[in-house]
Amino acid sequence: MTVMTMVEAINHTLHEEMARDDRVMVFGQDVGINGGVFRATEGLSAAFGDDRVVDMPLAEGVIAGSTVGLAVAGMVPVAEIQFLGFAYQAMHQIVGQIARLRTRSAGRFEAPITIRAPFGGGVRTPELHSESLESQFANCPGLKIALPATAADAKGLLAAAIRDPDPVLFLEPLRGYRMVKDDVPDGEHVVEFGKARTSREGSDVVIIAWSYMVELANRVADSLAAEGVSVRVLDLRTVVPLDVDAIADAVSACGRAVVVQEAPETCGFGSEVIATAMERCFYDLEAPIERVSGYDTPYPVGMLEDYWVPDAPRIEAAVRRVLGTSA
Amino acid sequence: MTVMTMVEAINHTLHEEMARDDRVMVFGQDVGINGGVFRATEGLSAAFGDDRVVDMPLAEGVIAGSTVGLAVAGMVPVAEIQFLGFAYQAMHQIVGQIARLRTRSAGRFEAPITIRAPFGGGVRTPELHSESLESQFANCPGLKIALPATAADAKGLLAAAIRDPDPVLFLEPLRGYRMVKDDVPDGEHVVEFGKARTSREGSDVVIIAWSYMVELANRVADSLAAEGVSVRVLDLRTVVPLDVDAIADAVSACGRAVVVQEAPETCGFGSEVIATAMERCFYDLEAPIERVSGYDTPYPVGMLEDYWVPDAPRIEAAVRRVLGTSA
Amino acid sequence: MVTTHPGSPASAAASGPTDDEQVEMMRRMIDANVFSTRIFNLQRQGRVGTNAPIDGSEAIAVGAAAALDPKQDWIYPQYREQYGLGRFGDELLDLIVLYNMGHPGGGAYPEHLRVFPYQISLATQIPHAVGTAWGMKVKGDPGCSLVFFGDGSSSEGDFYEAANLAGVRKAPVIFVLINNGWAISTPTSSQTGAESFAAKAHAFGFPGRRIDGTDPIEVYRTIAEARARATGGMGPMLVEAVTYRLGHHTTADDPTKYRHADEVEAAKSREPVAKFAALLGARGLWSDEQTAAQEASAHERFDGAWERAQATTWQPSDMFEHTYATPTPRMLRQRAEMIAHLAAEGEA
Amino acid sequence: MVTTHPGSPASAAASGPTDDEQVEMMRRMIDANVFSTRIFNLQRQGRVGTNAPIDGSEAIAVGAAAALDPKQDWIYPQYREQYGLGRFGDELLDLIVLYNMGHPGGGAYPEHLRVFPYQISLATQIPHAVGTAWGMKVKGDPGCSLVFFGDGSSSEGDFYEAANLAGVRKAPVIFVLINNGWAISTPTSSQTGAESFAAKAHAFGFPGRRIDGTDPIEVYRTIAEARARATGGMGPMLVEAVTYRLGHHTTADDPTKYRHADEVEAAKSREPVAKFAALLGARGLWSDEQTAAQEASAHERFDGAWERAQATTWQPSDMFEHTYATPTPRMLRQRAEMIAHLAAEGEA
Ligand SMILES: Cc1ncc(C[n+]2csc(CCOP(=O)(O)OP(=O)(O)O)c2C)c(N)n1
Ligand SMILES: Cc1ncc(C[n+]2csc(CCOP(=O)(O)OP(=O)(O)O)c2C)c(N)n1
Ligand SMILES: [Mg+2]
Ligand SMILES: [Mg+2]
Repeated sequence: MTVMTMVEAINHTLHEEMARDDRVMVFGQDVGINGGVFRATEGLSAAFGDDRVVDMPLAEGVIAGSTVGLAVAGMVPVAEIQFLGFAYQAMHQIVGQIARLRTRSAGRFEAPITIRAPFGGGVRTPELHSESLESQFANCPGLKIALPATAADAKGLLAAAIRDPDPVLFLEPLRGYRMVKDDVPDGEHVVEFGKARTSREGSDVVIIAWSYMVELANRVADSLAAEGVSVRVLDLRTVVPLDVDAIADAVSACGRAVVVQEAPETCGFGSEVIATAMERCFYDLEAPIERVSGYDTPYPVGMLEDYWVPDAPRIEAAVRRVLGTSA
Repeated sequence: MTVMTMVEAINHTLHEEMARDDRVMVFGQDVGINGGVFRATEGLSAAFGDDRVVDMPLAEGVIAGSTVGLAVAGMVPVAEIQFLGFAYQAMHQIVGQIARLRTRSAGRFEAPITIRAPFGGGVRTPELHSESLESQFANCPGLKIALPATAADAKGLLAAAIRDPDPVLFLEPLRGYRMVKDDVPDGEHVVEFGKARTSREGSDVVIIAWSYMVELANRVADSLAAEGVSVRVLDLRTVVPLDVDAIADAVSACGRAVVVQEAPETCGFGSEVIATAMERCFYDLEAPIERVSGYDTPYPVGMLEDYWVPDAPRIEAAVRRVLGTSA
Repeated sequence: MVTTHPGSPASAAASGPTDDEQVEMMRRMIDANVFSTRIFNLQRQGRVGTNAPIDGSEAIAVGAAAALDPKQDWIYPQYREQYGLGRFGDELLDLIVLYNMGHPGGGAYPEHLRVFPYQISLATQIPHAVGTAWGMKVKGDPGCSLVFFGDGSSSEGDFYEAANLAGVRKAPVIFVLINNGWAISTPTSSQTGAESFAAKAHAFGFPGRRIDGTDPIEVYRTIAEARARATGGMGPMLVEAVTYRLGHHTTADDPTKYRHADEVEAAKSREPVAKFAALLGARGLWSDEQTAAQEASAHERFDGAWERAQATTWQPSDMFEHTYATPTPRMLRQRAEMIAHLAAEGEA
Repeated sequence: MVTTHPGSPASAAASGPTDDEQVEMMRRMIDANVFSTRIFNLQRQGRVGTNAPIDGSEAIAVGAAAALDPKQDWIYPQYREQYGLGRFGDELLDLIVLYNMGHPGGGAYPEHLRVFPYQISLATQIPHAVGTAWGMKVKGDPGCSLVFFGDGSSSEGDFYEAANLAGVRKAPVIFVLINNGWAISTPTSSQTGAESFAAKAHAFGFPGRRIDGTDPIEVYRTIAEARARATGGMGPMLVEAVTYRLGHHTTADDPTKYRHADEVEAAKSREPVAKFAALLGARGLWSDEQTAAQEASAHERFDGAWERAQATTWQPSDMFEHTYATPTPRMLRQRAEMIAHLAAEGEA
């Protein structure tokens, strides 16, 4: 075990995976000598050369689109989109092509493609740098979507993503790059997709979250523990595949739930969690599940963003409402 | 009143709106002399000239992107994307730019932009011609999304879209173009956004749907009526703005509900309807709300599509399950 | 750097095709034409879905495929050229039938067939072709990739982004822009203001060449030269192959709405299959009898393919097969529900 | 069609700028430089967000704005040129301060200011500029639109798609590609294989011109000529203005990681503000004292802008103001919830 920040864990995993499999190529904007704008690809070009670590022209469409051809040629592409908001420039390739490669070729061509992108707010970035788009991609079959909440999971899920024969969107919380820091297993560490993680044990209410929102949920759980409220925190880890059983078990066990998403409320992934719970454990629910989310406005400018992104007080308030203990 | 198919109603409305307001421009691929691949723009170029009805180069990004500049110049752009699946090529403009024009300019620039696109399955089109993407756009604040189910609403909602100072995605059911046919009011007819329509009255269960799925829901309602089951059908008409009150009223009144979407199950708009009902009328629910939807696979090839798209038997089975009357 | 005259002679460096190769090209052009016509007509009978006939592009597809190495090179077609790519694997013709029926097996190209499936989302295959060429270069694999796309598709950002990347990486890729005058109802004059499509190569730093796309020999020689350049490490080439879309855009199209009969009539004199037959005939390499015989064999072959296609089984649950290597738990539930529902409805 | 030599003389047709105009340009270049430096430094103190200094692009922004008509023409900037666009409305400089603070009023450009707000999503403003030019042409409005974008941004599909459309419609638009050698850490050699960025104009059928972007007079004359063409119905022009990004990409960047100090040192001799001051000085139009005085006035003006910015009120619920003309019912609920929550937390 080594204590690492999340961005260190990502960098370390990229080094390990490139060393393990020489078909792995890393490319994107500024990933070479600059090591990525957040240093996630630091040292890769020195270690593996500029044939395998490539600074691309500034065009997300072909950064994504070329992965399909590279996969056909037998490579294992790990592409970086500098900020998830710019994945829109590549949506036709990610959703229309990458996600469908296996289907269109009736299984002949695999797409062992990983697309990494930072996302999420709280760090005063300019426009379109903070958007949380996971639910939009979750409606697009053929993609898998991983959103680590810990440095250890960043390693385990990224290794799994790169080794997965199917395309994975690997979404890294901007705010977590340096704020999230924990024990990362040394050596081989692969976390299976579709297995949620119980981040806090508890039985009165469950907070369901993913990515950086897990950190906030944990804080709420810890602070309510002092009042004798037992809050479970379920970290989904991957939203596709979704651990439907874990959601059902947690909601049934607690009878009360809050789901936290950073995206705007309407059609965020929280709605899917609620629909899933409705389907699987309606009769165990003691109160309606609450959503805590961004608002139905574009992600706002720097001075407003802390009011937009869910924070611990808003989550705590929702938990109290669900428990029926609000003031 | 004149009986029209949906595509006739759309064509008629485009003629009326272009005549009413000479700032309205219609453009896209093959919308000119060819009148659109479905004849939705038939006769417009002859009537209004090729300055206002324009065949564009084959590039969705700039078809969408130029609308922003046209709006700044004082025009009212009505752009066509030939099939909604190709809106992915323009996602960065639609979501990143058009939807945010008002926000970015603190209200100075309006985006009185309409983007029309056919979508939906059942007509044996090639790949990427049938995708239902409304939930992905619904997670993008700044857009409005209209999905008419009748020819009359096609007129009323399209007129409203073109006159709306905000950008509207106007989604036309491919299968409904000629299959949907009803009385369309002559002259001025504008349907306010955000007001759902009760397509069938009923009190035992409500089917919530939009676009062509309303047609199927009606059929189920009619056939179950013969058995004495009273099925209400609620047509959402616009998913943004969402008529939250109408959903809550219908679900509360019936106590049981089924939501039908053509998109894949995970993160379709149905999940939002369920989350909304959970929030507003959990305590009135007598059974969990069921979803009937496409499956979590890419929209399949022609021979399989009828098994993928929800049909009346699948909806009826869900209604019976929700009523607890399944065999 | 750009040759802008249609019909300009290909570089002297390119040799071939041999007489035998020319005869084979002739046969394949006829096969392509027959298969395309049969599929088109079957749509009129409601037996296959919307499809795009090859009419006018036979020489481009067949000529390009003839100049490549089916064991080393990759082809990324759009949706009109498949009929002419039999040289890369004869199974392709069977698969075309399945594909146009909307059969789930229509994309099941066998492992050795270095052809990418149909592309419906225009221009999206161009970055794919560049990716493959780039990957081959990184791995040190021999060969190149070739991508077909239309005059209309050249307006998509994907073309420019991909060609620009190819220029930077000197990837061994050949861009074959089929200028058939039309993109559905949109003429090339509404598609670009450039003096030619070949001139677009200036934007990427590699050569552009405008050639007669109705002449399979010129196509062959140009592609052979482009291939030699590409595999010799000299990078990409853009080839604008000029022809005319003689038929409907697809079965869903009515071209009389937007173009003059005169224009179509005039283009018929350059119809590639008849023109090539006449040329080879004049050189004593081909006869009308051979045309008739080849047509008959193509029809027979189509009948066989159609019969095999009818007999190729499928089931509704096939849709769950190839989304992922292993279906998600939710998909397994959906699959089970679908099967149970169909059983209850007495359909399965 | 493409002039590929930096520093080539602009066409004799272009006259101006007058001496007075040159002096005004000098002043605006100094203002731009001072404002940019002040904002950059405030980020270091944590008082404003990530921002991109203008260093090296002063002559391009100021020279282009000087050649346009602020009452008729539109400017679509990227994120580096705003500092130099004061000629279009002096409020712009105040708004730059608000914008970089992350203030909700930062985009509230007054009605008469024909400048589009900051663009962060690279190249997306290029289709906007073309749309405006096209709309002006359809309406018969006088004037043109001008769009700035970087060498990096030129790789985006949006540039090509928009320029191609502009070529077809002969829209009155001027494309100003600022080639400052770098896109963050990516040098132009990794950005394109084209012989120049100006050469990309061949792909669209309008002229491309490569000019010295450190010389405001050359910029002025080229843009004046392009404007005359555009407004005269002759269509677009692509201007590659060559300069060097002397500073950090943004406050978040460390250029020593990826480029040699020598290269930066060499480029300093072409630093546009000092170079122009020397040129005007030699012609007796400017002096060091004037530089000092202009700098002082710019600092004073910045102090005023900063003070006004501090005093410009805002509240959390501002975020609900401009999503739609009228908020949706759900947004009204969210707004009420937010206000109640903040009240409960004692924050509002
Ligand atoms: C991205 C995308 N946009 C639009 C379409 C609809 N469409 C199908 S074919 C076609 C015209 C294609 O023209 P061209 O590229 O010249 O090829 P051709 O049909 O002439 O061979 C259009 C607009 C599509 N399939 N994909
Ligand atoms: C669509 C998009 N992709 C990526 C980025 C991240 N990014 C911001 S600036 C930049 C480099 C821009 O280079 P260039 O266009 O040359 O402009 P310069 O900064 O040199 O003025 C990048 C990659 C972005 N803002 N938008
Ligand atoms: Mg064509
Ligand atoms: Mg640059």
